Amino acid sequence: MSASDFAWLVLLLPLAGSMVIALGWRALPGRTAGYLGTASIGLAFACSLGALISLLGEPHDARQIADSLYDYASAASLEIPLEILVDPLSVFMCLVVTGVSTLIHLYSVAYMDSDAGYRRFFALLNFFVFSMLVLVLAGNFVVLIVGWAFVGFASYALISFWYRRETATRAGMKAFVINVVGDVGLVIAAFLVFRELGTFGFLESFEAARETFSTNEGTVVAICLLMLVGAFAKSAQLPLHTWLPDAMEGPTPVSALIHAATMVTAGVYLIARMFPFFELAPTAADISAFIGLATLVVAATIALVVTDLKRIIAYSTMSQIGYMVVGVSIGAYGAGLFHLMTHAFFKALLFMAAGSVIAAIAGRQSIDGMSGFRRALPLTSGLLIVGALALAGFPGMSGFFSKDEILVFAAERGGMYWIFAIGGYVAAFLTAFYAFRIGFRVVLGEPCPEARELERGHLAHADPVNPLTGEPEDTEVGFPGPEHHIAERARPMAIAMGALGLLSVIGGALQIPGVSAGLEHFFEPTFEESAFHEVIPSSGSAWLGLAVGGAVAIAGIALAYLLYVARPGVTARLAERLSGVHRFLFNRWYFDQLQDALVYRPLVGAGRFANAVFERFVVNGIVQGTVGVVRGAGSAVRGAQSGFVRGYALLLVGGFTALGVYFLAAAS
Amino acid sequence: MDITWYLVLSGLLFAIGACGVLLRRSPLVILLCLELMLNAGSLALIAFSRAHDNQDGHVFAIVVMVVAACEVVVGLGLIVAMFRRRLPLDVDQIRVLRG
Amino acid sequence: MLSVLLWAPLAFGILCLVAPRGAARWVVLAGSLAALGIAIGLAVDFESATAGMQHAVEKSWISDLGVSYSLGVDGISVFLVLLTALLWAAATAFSALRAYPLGDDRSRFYYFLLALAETAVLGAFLAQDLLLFVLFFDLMLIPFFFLIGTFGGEGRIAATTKMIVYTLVGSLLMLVAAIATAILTADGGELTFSIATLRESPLPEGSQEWIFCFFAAAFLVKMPAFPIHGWMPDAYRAAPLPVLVLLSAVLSKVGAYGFLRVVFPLFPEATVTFQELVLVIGVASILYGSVMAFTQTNVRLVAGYSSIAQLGFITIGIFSLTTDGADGAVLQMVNHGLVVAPLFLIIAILYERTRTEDLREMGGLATRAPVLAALFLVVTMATLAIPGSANFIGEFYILNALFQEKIVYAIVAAAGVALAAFYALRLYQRTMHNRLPAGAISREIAPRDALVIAPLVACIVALAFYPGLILERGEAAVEDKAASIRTPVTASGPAP
Amino acid sequence: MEAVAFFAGALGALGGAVAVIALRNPFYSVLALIVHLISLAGLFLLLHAEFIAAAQIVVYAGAVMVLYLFVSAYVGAVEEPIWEPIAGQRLLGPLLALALFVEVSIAVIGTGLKAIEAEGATVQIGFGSPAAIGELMLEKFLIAFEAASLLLLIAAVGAIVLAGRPRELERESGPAEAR
Amino acid sequence: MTFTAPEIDYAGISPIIALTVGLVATLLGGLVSGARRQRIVVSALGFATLAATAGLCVWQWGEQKDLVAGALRLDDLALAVSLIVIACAAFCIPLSWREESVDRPVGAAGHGEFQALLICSVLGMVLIAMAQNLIAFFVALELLSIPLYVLCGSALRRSESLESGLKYLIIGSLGSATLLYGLAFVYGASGSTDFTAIAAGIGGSLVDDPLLLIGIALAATGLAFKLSIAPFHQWTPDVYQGAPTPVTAFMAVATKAAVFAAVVRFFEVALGPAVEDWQPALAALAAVSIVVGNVGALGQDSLKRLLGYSGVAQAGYMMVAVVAANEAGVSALVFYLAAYALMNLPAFAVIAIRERETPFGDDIRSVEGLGRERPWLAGTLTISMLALAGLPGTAGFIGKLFLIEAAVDGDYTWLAVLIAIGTMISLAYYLRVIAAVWMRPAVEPGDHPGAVAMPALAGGSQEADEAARGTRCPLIIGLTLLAAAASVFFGVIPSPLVEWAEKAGAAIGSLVD
Repeated sequence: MSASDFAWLVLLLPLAGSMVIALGWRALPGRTAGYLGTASIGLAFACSLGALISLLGEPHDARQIADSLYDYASAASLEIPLEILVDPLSVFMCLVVTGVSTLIHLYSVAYMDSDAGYRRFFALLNFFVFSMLVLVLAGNFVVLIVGWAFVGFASYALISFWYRRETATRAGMKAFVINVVGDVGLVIAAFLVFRELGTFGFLESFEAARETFSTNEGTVVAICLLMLVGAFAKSAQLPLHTWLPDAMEGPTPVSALIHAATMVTAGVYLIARMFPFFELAPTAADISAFIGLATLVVAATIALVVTDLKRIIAYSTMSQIGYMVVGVSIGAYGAGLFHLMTHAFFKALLFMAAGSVIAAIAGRQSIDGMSGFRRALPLTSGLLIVGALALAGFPGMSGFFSKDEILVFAAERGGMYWIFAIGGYVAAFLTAFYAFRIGFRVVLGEPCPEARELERGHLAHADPVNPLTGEPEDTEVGFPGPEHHIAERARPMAIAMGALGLLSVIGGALQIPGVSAGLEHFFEPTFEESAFHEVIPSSGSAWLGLAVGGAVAIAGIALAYLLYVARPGVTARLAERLSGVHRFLFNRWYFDQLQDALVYRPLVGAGRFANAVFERFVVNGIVQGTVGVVRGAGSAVRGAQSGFVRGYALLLVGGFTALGVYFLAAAS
Repeated sequence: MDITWYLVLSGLLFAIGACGVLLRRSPLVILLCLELMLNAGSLALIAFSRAHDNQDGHVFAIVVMVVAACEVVVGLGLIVAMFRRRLPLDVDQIRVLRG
Repeated sequence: MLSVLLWAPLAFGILCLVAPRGAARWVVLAGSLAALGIAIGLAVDFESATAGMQHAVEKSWISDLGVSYSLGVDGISVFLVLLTALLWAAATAFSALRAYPLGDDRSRFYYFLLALAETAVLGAFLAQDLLLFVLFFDLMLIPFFFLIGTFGGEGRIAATTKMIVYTLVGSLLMLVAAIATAILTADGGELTFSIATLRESPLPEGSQEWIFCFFAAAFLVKMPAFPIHGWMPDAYRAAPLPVLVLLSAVLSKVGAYGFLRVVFPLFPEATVTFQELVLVIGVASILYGSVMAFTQTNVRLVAGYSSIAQLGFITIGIFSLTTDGADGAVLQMVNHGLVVAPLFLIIAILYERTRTEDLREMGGLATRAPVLAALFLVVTMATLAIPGSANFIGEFYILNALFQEKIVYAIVAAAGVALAAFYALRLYQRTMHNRLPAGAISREIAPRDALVIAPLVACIVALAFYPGLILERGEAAVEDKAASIRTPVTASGPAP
Repeated sequence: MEAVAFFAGALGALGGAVAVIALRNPFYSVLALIVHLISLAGLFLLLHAEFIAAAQIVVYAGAVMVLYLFVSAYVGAVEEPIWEPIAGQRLLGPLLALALFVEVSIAVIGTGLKAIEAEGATVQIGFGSPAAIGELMLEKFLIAFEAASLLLLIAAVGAIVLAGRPRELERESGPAEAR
Repeated sequence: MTFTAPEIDYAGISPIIALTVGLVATLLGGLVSGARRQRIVVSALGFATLAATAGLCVWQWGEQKDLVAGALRLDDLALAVSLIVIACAAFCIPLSWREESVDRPVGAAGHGEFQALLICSVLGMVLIAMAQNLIAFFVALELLSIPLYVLCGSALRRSESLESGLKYLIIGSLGSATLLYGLAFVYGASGSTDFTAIAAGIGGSLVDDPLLLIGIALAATGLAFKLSIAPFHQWTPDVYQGAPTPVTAFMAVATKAAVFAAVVRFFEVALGPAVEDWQPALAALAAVSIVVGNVGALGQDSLKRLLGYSGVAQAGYMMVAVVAANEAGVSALVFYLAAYALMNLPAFAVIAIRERETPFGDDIRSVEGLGRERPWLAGTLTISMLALAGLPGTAGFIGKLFLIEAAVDGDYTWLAVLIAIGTMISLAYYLRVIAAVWMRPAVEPGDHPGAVAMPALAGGSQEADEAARGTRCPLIIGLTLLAAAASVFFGVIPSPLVEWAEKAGAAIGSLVD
C-alpha cells in the first residue's frame, strides 16, 4: 500500500467511527461508543504509522505525494479536486493528532461515563479528529478550508456540549464566529492566490509563487497577512484569542484535545505549510513573529493571576503556541513543529490531571479551594508535577529541548531576532512560575476538606453548579453528574495519563542538539526549498541556550516555591500592593471588553438602527408614501364627486373649454 | 348680412344656455336651458347649410327638433315622477348619490 | 414530456376539486409526486455538454402576436425545475400528512391552489417564449394571494394584498417592456416573442436601458432585494408555513433566474451599463439582510432576512458577468431552496412545541429531541455556508468570480459570510439550546414530519459531497449566456 | 333692410334666452323661451329655411311649450332660493360660458373658410322649401327619418313609464320613503 | 317634382328591421295581463328578437357595403359590436325579471315597456355602430340614450333611481347638445354630413382650421361623456349606483361598445386626415381617465359604484386603442370590448343576486363570506375581478396584451406604461372585493346596526326583499357561470376571439390605411 492509500484510510476511519456512533446512537449500550471511537482513532494512528513507513520507503525526493479522489467541484475555470498531500509534514501532524487523540479518547471513555450525551460526545470527538486530519492532509486550499471550518464546527459543538449552560453556548458561539472570521481571511487569501497564480493546489501554487512573486511584493504580503488572520483565529493569537479561555466551558477532555493538543496548533501548521509564501514575504513573517511574541508574553502574565484551574492552563496554551508561531515565522520550522509535538504531550497531560482533580473536588475549578492532594491523589499529583516540569522546561524534560531550540534559532539568526530569544526566556521564567503555582498549590500544603474525605476513601459530592457563575445547574446537562471519575479509580484514565506522562518526559529525545536530529532530517523533503534550511545552530551555542533555559526554569520554580510553599500569603499582599497591575491582568488586559465595544456592539447597533429607523422610514416609507399619494388622489376625486349635478356640468363645460383651448392652440 | 354674424349669435346663445344649466337649480329651467343650447345648434346648422347651399343642415335641424322634443318629454316625465314622490324639485337637494 | 410535467399538477388539482373532501389532499400529493418523478427523469437524462434547449416543445399560441407555447430545459433551469418539483412535493406532503389546513372545510381549495401554483412556477422555469414567461411569472402570484389571504395568520389580508400589488408593480412594467422588446425588434416585420429569435437582433442601447430597468424592477422585487423588500416582512409573518416554504424557497428564485434567462441574452449592453448598480444592490442586500437577521426576534423574519442576504449573493454572482459567478449562482439557487425549505418546516415544528415564534421565548428544545436537533444543526450549518457544504461552494464560486472582476464588492460581500455564521447559530441556539422555558415541551420530531424533512436534509448532505453535479451541468448553458454579455451581437434594431 | 331684420331677430332671441335664465319663476322662463323660439324662427326665414321656421313655430313654440306650461303649472312654480350651495359656481359658471363664447367666436372669425364670410352661396329656387326637405328625408336621410319617428314613439313610452299610473304611486309613496 | 326612392339593401338592414319589429312586438306583448304570463310572453318575444337579430348579423358577417344612400355602413366592426350589444341585452333580460315585477305597482308588471326600451336602446346602438352620416349618427345616439334615461329612472320607488335618471338626463342632454354643436361645426367646416365626404372635405387644406378643430373638440367632449372618459365621467358612479342593477350592467358594457365603435368610425374615418390634431388630445383624455378612474374606485363600499369608477378606468384603457389609430388598435379595441362584456356582466349579475339575498344592497358586505356560502358564485365574481384586473389566465390579460401592443405599435409607449400603472392601482380595489369574498366571514345583518337602515339599492323595498330572499334563478346563474367560464377560456385559448376581432379591425383598417 502506498502512503496515499494509508492517508485515505487515516481519513476514513475516524469518519466511519463518528458516523457509526452517530447513526447507531440508540443501539450502543454502555461504554461501547467510547471504545468504538477509541478503536477507530487507534486504527487511524496505526495507518499513520503505515503511511510513515511507506513514506520513508520512498526515495528522498519522492516524499511529496499529491493524490486526488474525485472532482469535487470543478467547473468553468475552477479546478477543485478532492486532493490530499502526503509529505513528512502532514504525516508528522497525522501521527501527533491521532496519537494524542487515541489517548484522550481512552481517557474520555471513563471520564465522560455517566454523561447524558456520552454517545454524542464520542461522535463529535471522532468527527473532530476526522476534520483535523482533513486539515493537515489537505492538498489544496479548498480542502484545507473545509477541514479548517470542520474543526471549527467540531470545536463549537464540543464547547457548547453542555448546551443547557448559558455560558457554554455563549462560549461556543464566540469560538465559532471568531473562527469563521479566520475562515473568511483564509478564503480571501485563496481567492488572491487563484487570481495571481491561477490554481488552488498547494504544490502548484508554491511552484508558481516562486516564479511570479518578487520578495516582499505587495500581493504576496497581502496573501500572507490574510492567511495569518486565519491562523491566528484558530491558534488564539492576539487579538483573536479571546475565545480560547471561554472554550474551557467544554468538558476537560475536549479542552485537552482540541484546545491544547491539536486544533489550536493548526495555525502553526498553516504557517509552516505555507512557508514558501512567507519566505517571499518576510515582512508578513516578521509581523507574525512579533504577534507570536506578544501573545507569548501577554498570555503568560495573565496566567499568573487567573484562578480558574482550566483557564490558567488555557492561557499557558496560548503562550506556548506563541513560541511555536515565533518558531515557524522566523524559519525554525523543525523546532516549531517539535515544540508543537511536545506541547501536545504535556499540555494534554496537564489537562487530564486537572480534570482528575476537578472531579475529585466536585466540579469546582478555582485553585483557591485546592490544596494538599498529594496523599489523596498520588498518581494524579505525580503526573501533574511531571506535566508542570515539562511545561516549565525543566532540564531533561521534553519542553526543555523543544522550546530552547526555537530560542536558540532566533539567537542564531541574530539581528533583531535577538528580541525573540530574550522575550522567549523572560516568558519562560513566567511559565515556570505559573506552572508551579498550579503544581505546588494543588499538590502541597494543607489538604482541603475534599482531599481529606478522599483520603478516607470517599469521593466528595456536591450540588452541581456552574463553575463560572456558580448558579445551580440542572442535572439534565449531564456531566458533572452524580457519578464522576478520578484517575486513581478509572483504569482508562490512568493508562492514558501514564502514557502521556512518559511521552512528556522522553519526548525531547527526538531532537537533542549534537546527539540526534531525527525530526529536522525527516522534514527535509518538505522544507529543503526553505531559505533557512541551512541555518543550523552549532551544538555549542545550542547547549549554551539550553543552560540558560534550564537556569531560568529552575529560578521560576524556586520563586513559585518561595511564594506558595515557604511564605504563603505574600502573594495576597503583592496583589493588593500592585492592585492596579493585578486588576489589569485579572481582567485579561480588557481584550474582551475591547472586542465587545469595537465589533459586537456596533453591529448590533447597526441592526437596531436598521430595524428601527431604516426599515420603518425608508423601506416602508417607499410603500407608505406611494400608498399615501394614491389614497390622497382618490379622496380628491371622491371629493370632487360632490353629488351636485351642476357641479358635474361645470366640470364638463370646463373640460371642453380646456379642450377647445388646446385645439385652438394647436391650430395657431 | 354675413353668415359669420349668425354663427356668432348662435355661439352666444349656446354660451347663455350653458350658463343657465350651470346656474339654475330647478330641473324645469335646466331643461329650458338645454333647449336653448340645442336651438343654438340648429341655428348654426341652418347658417352653415345656407353657406354651403346644402340642405342637409335643414334635415339635421328637424332631427334636432325631434330630439329636443323627446328629451323634454322624458325630462318632464321624470319631473312629474319626482314631484309625486315628494322629492324636492331642486337639483342641489338631490344628492344622495355622491363620493 | 415537458407539457406533461407542466400540466400534471394542475390536472390533479382540478381533479381534487371534484374529489371527496377527505381524498383531495392525496390527489394533489399524487400530482406533485408525479411531477417530481418526471423532473427527476429530466435531470437524469440531461446531456450536460450542450448549451441549447432539451426536450423543447414549440407550438403557436397567439399567432397574431407571435406568442408561441414553447418550453425547454437547459443547464440553468433543469435543477430549478427539479427543486420546484421536490419542494412542492415536500410542502404538499407536509400539509397532507398533518391534514392541513386544520379544522378548515376548504381544504380542497387549499390543495387546488397549491397545484395551480406549482404549474405556474414550473411554467416560468420552462417557458422559452418571453411573453409566456411573463404570463406565468404573473400567474404564480394569484394562488399565493389566496393561499396567504385565506389560510394565513394575523393581518393576512393586508399582507397578501401588499405582496401582490408590490410584486405586480414590477411584473406589469415587465409586461410592457416585453411587448416593447418584441415590437421594437420586429420593427414592422414579423412579430415574435421567442427568446432565441429575439436574441439574434438585440435592441439599440437606448431602448435596452429602460427595458432593462423594467425587467430588473420585476425581478428584484420578486427576490426580494434591498431596499424594495417592503412586502416581505408582512407576508412572511402572515403566510402559512408550508406556503412560506414555497414562497421563500422557490418564488424568490424565479427573479434571479429571469436575469439569466431573459436579461443577459436580450439586453447585454444594458446589463453591462447597470452592472455596478445591481452589484451595489446585491451587496447592500447581503449586509442589510444579515444585520437585520441577527436583530430580529421573530423566527420567520430571521429566516426571511437571511434569504434576502442569500439572494444578494446570488445576484452579485450573476452580475459578476462571468461564467464562474453565474454557475455558482445557479448552484446557490438550488442550495438556498434546499436549505430554506426544511428551515421553515422545522420552524413549524418548533412552533408546535413552544406555541410562539419569538426567539426570546424559546429554547432548550434539543433535550428530548436529538434527531430534530441533528437535522436542524445540519440545516443551520448549510445556511451559514460552512465550508464543505454545497452552499459554501456556491458562495466560493460567486465570491471568487466577483473577486477577479470587482475586488471591492467581493471583500465587502465576504463580510456577509461572517455575519451569516452569527445569525444562523443564534437562531439554532436560541431555539434548541439553553434552558427550556416554562410552557414549552421538548418532543422528538414526529415520523410524519421526519418523512418530509429527512429527505431534504439528505439532499443537502448529498449535494455537499458532490456540488460538481450541478456546476458541471450548468456550465455550458451559463457560459452561453455569459458569452452574450462579453461579445454582444452588434445592435441592429431601430432607434427608439 | 335685411340687417335690420337680423338685428331685430337677434335681439329677440338673445333677450328671450337671457330672460330664460334670468327669471326666477320657471313659468315666466317658459314664456321667455317662447319669445326666443319665435324670433329664432324669424332668423331661420332670413336664412331661406322656410320649412324649418314653420316647424319651429308649430311644433316647438306650439306643442312642446304647451307641455312645458302644463307641467310647470302642475308642479307649481317654485321660486328657487338665492343662496348658492356650490362654492364658486356663481363665479365659474358665467366665466366658463364666456370662455366658450370667445372660443367659438375665435373659431368662427379665424376660420379660413371663405363660404361663411359672405352672404352665403346664391341659392336656387326652392331651397329649404318643404318639398326639398321632404325629398331629402325620403331619399338620403330615410334612416334618420325613420329613427326619429321611432324616437318619438319611445319617448312617449318613456313618459308613460315614468309619469303613468298616478294613483298607485300616490298611494305608495309614504313619508318613510321620501328622503 | 320627381321622387326617386333610394335603393335599399334589405339584407343589409335586416338586423335593424328585425329589431324594430321586435320592439313593437314586445311593446304589444306588454298588454298581456297577469304578471307571470306577461313576463313569459314578453321575454319570449324579446329573446326571439335578439336571437333573430344576432342570427342576421352572423348571416351578414363578412359583408362590406354602404346602406341606404350611404347613411349606414355595414361591416365586420359594426356587426361585431352589434353582437356584443345583443349579448348584453340578452344577458340583462333575465336579470331584470324580478326587478320590474316588484318595482312596479302590483298587478301591472312593466316588462313590456322595460324590454321595449331595452331593445330600442339596442337598436340605437346597432345604428350608431353602423352610422357613417352625421345625422344618422346623432339620431342613433339619442335613440340609445333616451331609453336609458328612462330605464335608469324606472325604479320609481327608489329616490336613488329617480335621482340617477335625472342626473343622467341633464348631463346627458348637455353632452348631446355639445356633441350636436360640435357636429354642426364639423358640418360647417366640411360642408357635408357624410363621413367619407367630410374626410375628403377637410383633407389637407382644412386640417388645422379653427372652425373644424372647435368642432372636433366639442364632438370629442360629447362622445367622451358617453364613454364616461374623465373629466366627463362624473355622472358615471352616481348613475351606475342609482340605476337598477340590470340597467347598470347593460349600460356599463353595451353603451361603451357601441359608442366606441362610433368613435372609431367618426375619428378614424371622418376625421382621419386630422389625426395629428386629435391624437394627443385623446391621449391626454385617456391618461386622465385611467388615473382618475382607478384612484376614484379606491375605498368605495358600493360595489356598483366601484365598478362605475373601474369602468371609467377601463374606458381610459380602451381609449388608448383609439389613440393608437391603427388597425391593431381597432382589433384590440374590439377584443377588449368582448372581454369587457365577459368580465363585467357576471360581476353585475352576482351583485344583483346578492342584492336580493342580503339586506346590504350592493354594499361590499353583501359578498362577504360568499366563498363558503356559494363557492360557484364566489368563483365567478373572483374570475371577473381578476379579469378586470388583467391578471393572466383570463381574457382580461389577453385584452390588455393587445391594448399595450397597439399602444407601443402606435408610438404611445408612455400610455402603455400608464396602463400598467393603472392596473397596479386597480388591484388594490379588485383584490379587496376578492378578499371580502374568500377571506372574511359572512356578515349577519345583526352584526351591523347599519344593515337595516342601509337602503337595499335596486332591490326594491325591504318586504319585497324578504319575499325574494334566496332567489336561485337557474338561468341567471347559468349565464353568469357561462360568461365567467368564457372569460377563462379565452384567456387560455384566445385565438378564436382574436381572429374575430382581427376581422373587425380589418374593416376599419381598410378604410384608414
